[in-house]
Amino acid sequence: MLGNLKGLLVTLSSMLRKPVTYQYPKEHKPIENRYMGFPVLMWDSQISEPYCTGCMVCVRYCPTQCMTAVMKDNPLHAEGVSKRRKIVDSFEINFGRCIVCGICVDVCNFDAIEMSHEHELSKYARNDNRSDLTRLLEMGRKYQEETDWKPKTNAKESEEEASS
Amino acid sequence: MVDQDINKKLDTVQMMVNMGPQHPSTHGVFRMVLAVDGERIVDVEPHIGYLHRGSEKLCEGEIYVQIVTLFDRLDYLSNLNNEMVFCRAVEKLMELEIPERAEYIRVILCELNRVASHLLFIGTFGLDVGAMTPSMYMFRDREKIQSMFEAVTGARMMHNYIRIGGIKNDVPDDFIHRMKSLIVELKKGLEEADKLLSFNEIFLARTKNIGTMSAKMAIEYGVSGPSLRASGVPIDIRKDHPYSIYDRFDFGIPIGEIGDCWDRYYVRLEEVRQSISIMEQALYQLPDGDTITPTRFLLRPPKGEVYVRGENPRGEIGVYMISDGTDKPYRVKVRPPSFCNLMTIKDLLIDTYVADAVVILGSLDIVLGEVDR
Amino acid sequence: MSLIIDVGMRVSLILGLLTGLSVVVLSLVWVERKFLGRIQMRMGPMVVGPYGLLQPVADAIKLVAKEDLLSPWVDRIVYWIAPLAVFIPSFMIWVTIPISRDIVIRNMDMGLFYIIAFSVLSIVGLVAAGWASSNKYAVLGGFRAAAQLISYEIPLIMAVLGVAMLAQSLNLQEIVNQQDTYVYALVQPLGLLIFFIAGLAEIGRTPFDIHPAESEVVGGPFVEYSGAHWSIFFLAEYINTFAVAALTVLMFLGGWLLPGLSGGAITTVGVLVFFAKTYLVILIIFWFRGTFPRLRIDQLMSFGWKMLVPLSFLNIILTGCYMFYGWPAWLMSIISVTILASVFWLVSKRMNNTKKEYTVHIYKPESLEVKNAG
Amino acid sequence: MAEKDKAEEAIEPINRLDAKSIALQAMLPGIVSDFKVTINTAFDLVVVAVEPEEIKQICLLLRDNDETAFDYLLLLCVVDYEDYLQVVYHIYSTSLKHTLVVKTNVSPEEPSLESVTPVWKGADWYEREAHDLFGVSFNAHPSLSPLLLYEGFEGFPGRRNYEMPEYKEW
Repeated sequence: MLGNLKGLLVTLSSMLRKPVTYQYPKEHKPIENRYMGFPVLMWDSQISEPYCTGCMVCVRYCPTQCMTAVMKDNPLHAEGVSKRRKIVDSFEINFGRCIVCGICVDVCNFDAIEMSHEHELSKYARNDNRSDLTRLLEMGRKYQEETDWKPKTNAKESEEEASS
Repeated sequence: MVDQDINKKLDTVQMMVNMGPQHPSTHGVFRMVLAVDGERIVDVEPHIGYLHRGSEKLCEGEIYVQIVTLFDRLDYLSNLNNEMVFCRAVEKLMELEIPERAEYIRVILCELNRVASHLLFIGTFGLDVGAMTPSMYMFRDREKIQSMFEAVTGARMMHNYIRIGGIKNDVPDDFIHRMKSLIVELKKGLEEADKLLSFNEIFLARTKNIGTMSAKMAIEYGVSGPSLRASGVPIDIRKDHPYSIYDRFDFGIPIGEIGDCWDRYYVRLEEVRQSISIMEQALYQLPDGDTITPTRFLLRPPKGEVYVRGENPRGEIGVYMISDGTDKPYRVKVRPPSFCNLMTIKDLLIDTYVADAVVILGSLDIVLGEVDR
Repeated sequence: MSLIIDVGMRVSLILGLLTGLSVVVLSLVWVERKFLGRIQMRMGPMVVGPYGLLQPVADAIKLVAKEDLLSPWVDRIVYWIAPLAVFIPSFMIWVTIPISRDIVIRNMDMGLFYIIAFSVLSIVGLVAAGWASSNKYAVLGGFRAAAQLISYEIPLIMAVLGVAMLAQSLNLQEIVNQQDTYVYALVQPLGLLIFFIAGLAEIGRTPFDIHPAESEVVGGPFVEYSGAHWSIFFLAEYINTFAVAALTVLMFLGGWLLPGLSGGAITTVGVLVFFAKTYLVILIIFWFRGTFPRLRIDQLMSFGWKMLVPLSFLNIILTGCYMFYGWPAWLMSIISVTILASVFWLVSKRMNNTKKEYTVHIYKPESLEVKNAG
Repeated sequence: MAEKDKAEEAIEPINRLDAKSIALQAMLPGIVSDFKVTINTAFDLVVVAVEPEEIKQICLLLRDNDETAFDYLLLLCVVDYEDYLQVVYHIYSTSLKHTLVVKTNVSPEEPSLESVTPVWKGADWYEREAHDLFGVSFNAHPSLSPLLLYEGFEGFPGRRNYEMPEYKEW
């Protein structure tokens, strides 16, 4: 009998405490700094071109094969503005297949892809979340603005290596 | 004559009740066909395989780094423990040295994951028995753990954080501070569950002496983890064959007495306390240093085969891996703890009531993602 | 002409009762969800209306507008009649439940008898619903409901009988009026407890929600019902809950009476007092729901037959002695409390005797060295 | 063929035995002397390769012998080496805390083996799984109905020569 009474007291005491709910659509739980949302492409605002060179490393290592990338010659390199010889022509990530594992970020040599904080991407049709280069870069710029993202130094070096 | 007629009219048949795969308390897509005589269960036929994704076959076509993500999805309530056991298998084969700090962080996070898993068990077990409040309290506490994971690994469930050779990146700066306050909150929440459920007379009546599993039966079936220890068999891989740095911590193994549902429940509750104690010790001892031994991304472990055991929240997980020297394993086979624990369901259920079936199944704490792989 | 007025009067009374009960049910749904939410440290409904006040209305609209799914194997006639067979009795008992002095649709001298007689009828509806649904869970739930309701009817009636003996009347107005010096809860704490527990079992509330047990028989007799038909069951369930709370208040807690309240104010303020008391009892019912696990059907039966039935008979005998020998009221309450305490003590002692079992050992091998990090 | 050679070399013994396994390795020949076995090592475990016909007797012997007392089946696994199927039993002793690997080879055409369910009840679902995915039939098993796959599934998806059905992007 005592156990029952104890239980009643526990529920009563927690009734008097503050609820822990987040009223979801109105208020969001704060996102942690390291939160891994869907991968997006980064924008090099100094030269105004994407970091991505379309080297296909992420495509090869993706466990679910959710990406495709195509490379082209960089017109800005010909003008001498950019160090990148090659640049991404088209890039597509199917967020419907992406499992947000972060392997693409690990393998990328150019710091071009990053796990953003994007996570609320529900759409009405199945393939509406196939994101092309423009959308990815747009999301990437949003991520760059939200956080003070900087390319890693070793990536800079490898970039120089690749372009030289 | 009359008697015979009566007998004829009173001829009874057993009722076949199909429980699952869409029953609310089969914990996933488990299905059992019960033959019941009134409320009493006469026969059980368990069916699994509704979540079979062929993970082991998939492993043969993926490189080692990618397999870690597959292991995340086996037992989706204790992802880090799964990752750890696979990474240990590869590390053992390659004879990699893991930095001290990485080991500590691994252990802290794995124990935290164990706590999260057990909290979920306590909550859902309460639901199975019919109390709806414990699940809410436990989810409240588990949510804090998930936030902690989010802060450390970047993901709430599918972390891909433990890597071959160490961990993905170092913990954030305020990790120790946050962990300490988290532990205090967890302790409080656990006490609440303990008071609310453990010694409630109705709960005792529902779980005491229900689904008793003897030690002999448990060993015969290869039951492991808390379900085995509830039967009074003190087997814990962390103690018997200490892996990682578990031999550095002072912790006990909770042992049940007769192996009924209540023992299985309380062993898990007690295990949370032990895990919290391990975390406290590990946080105290946490050294500085590197967090990963650099390896090539395209790993090629030497030829050979290896069997690695680890203690998951649900029991003993084992990974049997054969490497043929290429970048993909030749064969990966997982010993899924839930799979072995679930095998006993037929023996446990016979001659109990329909209401007990739910409780017994709940007390085994299965995860169908792991049973079906 | 007078006939027309009479009939019109009655029809409007019944419709008014229906409307009033619907409003009460809507309020109960809101109260339950909010209260359970707070118990579980949630907020409960918050979106529809201020503090989610319109949530039950939204739910009702959704339920009525919902497609009524029908399995092809159901026994249609029984299937359609069953909700009514549950709803009508639970509605009918409200005809004679007074909500304040002289505010009652029909003041019957056999009021309690009528209520008890009608409330038993709803079992038929539950069993019929279970049977007609052509679903095995529903059948199991229906059987459970039958077993549970029939066996808890006995202690319920016995507890009511104790009150009737005290008041020397079956009229609820009369029973309340008798309580103006002291409420019967003081004289018969045993009867109150038995009535409350048996009432919980009657309406299938936690810890006795065995026939609709969601984790076992997924809603019991109501599995196959949807939309408006399901909502009728729902309505009946809440009306029953309210009825049990109201009867508890009327029979044991003094109804609309409040110390210091007298004269003409009783009729008007009494309504508020009655509702306040009833909602308090209902909150206790919801509190139980938020706290307790569910019993198993055989444990429920053995609890009913081995504990409640003997206790209720004891209560009757005690009341009889009290009435016959003209004991003072305080003696009666002391005896009742003693019996209650001894039952509590016996149960706790039984638990304590077996307390040894209820532990888990911590096993630590001796050869354990605590190493420190290098 | 090249793959097969790789696989053959894959089980080349590497010796990382611990004390318990060394003791077990020394003890084993005396215990299983009646049978045709080869004792080997694989990384840190002792491996006993046995003939498929004798598997049940050996398992019974290993379980009932007091010195070995393997009362706990850790894992039953089938490995497809193209030329032959290898059934691997990882067994453990709960009292003596040592582990042993028992291996036996069966032909892939009509693999059949004595069931070890009488020895360890826990082999039940493992054997059903092996029957599902690799087509190894276990004699005297209580029921070999499909466990993970549905009734009437064609082929053995665990084997390496199983052709995956064409996968279409939605």
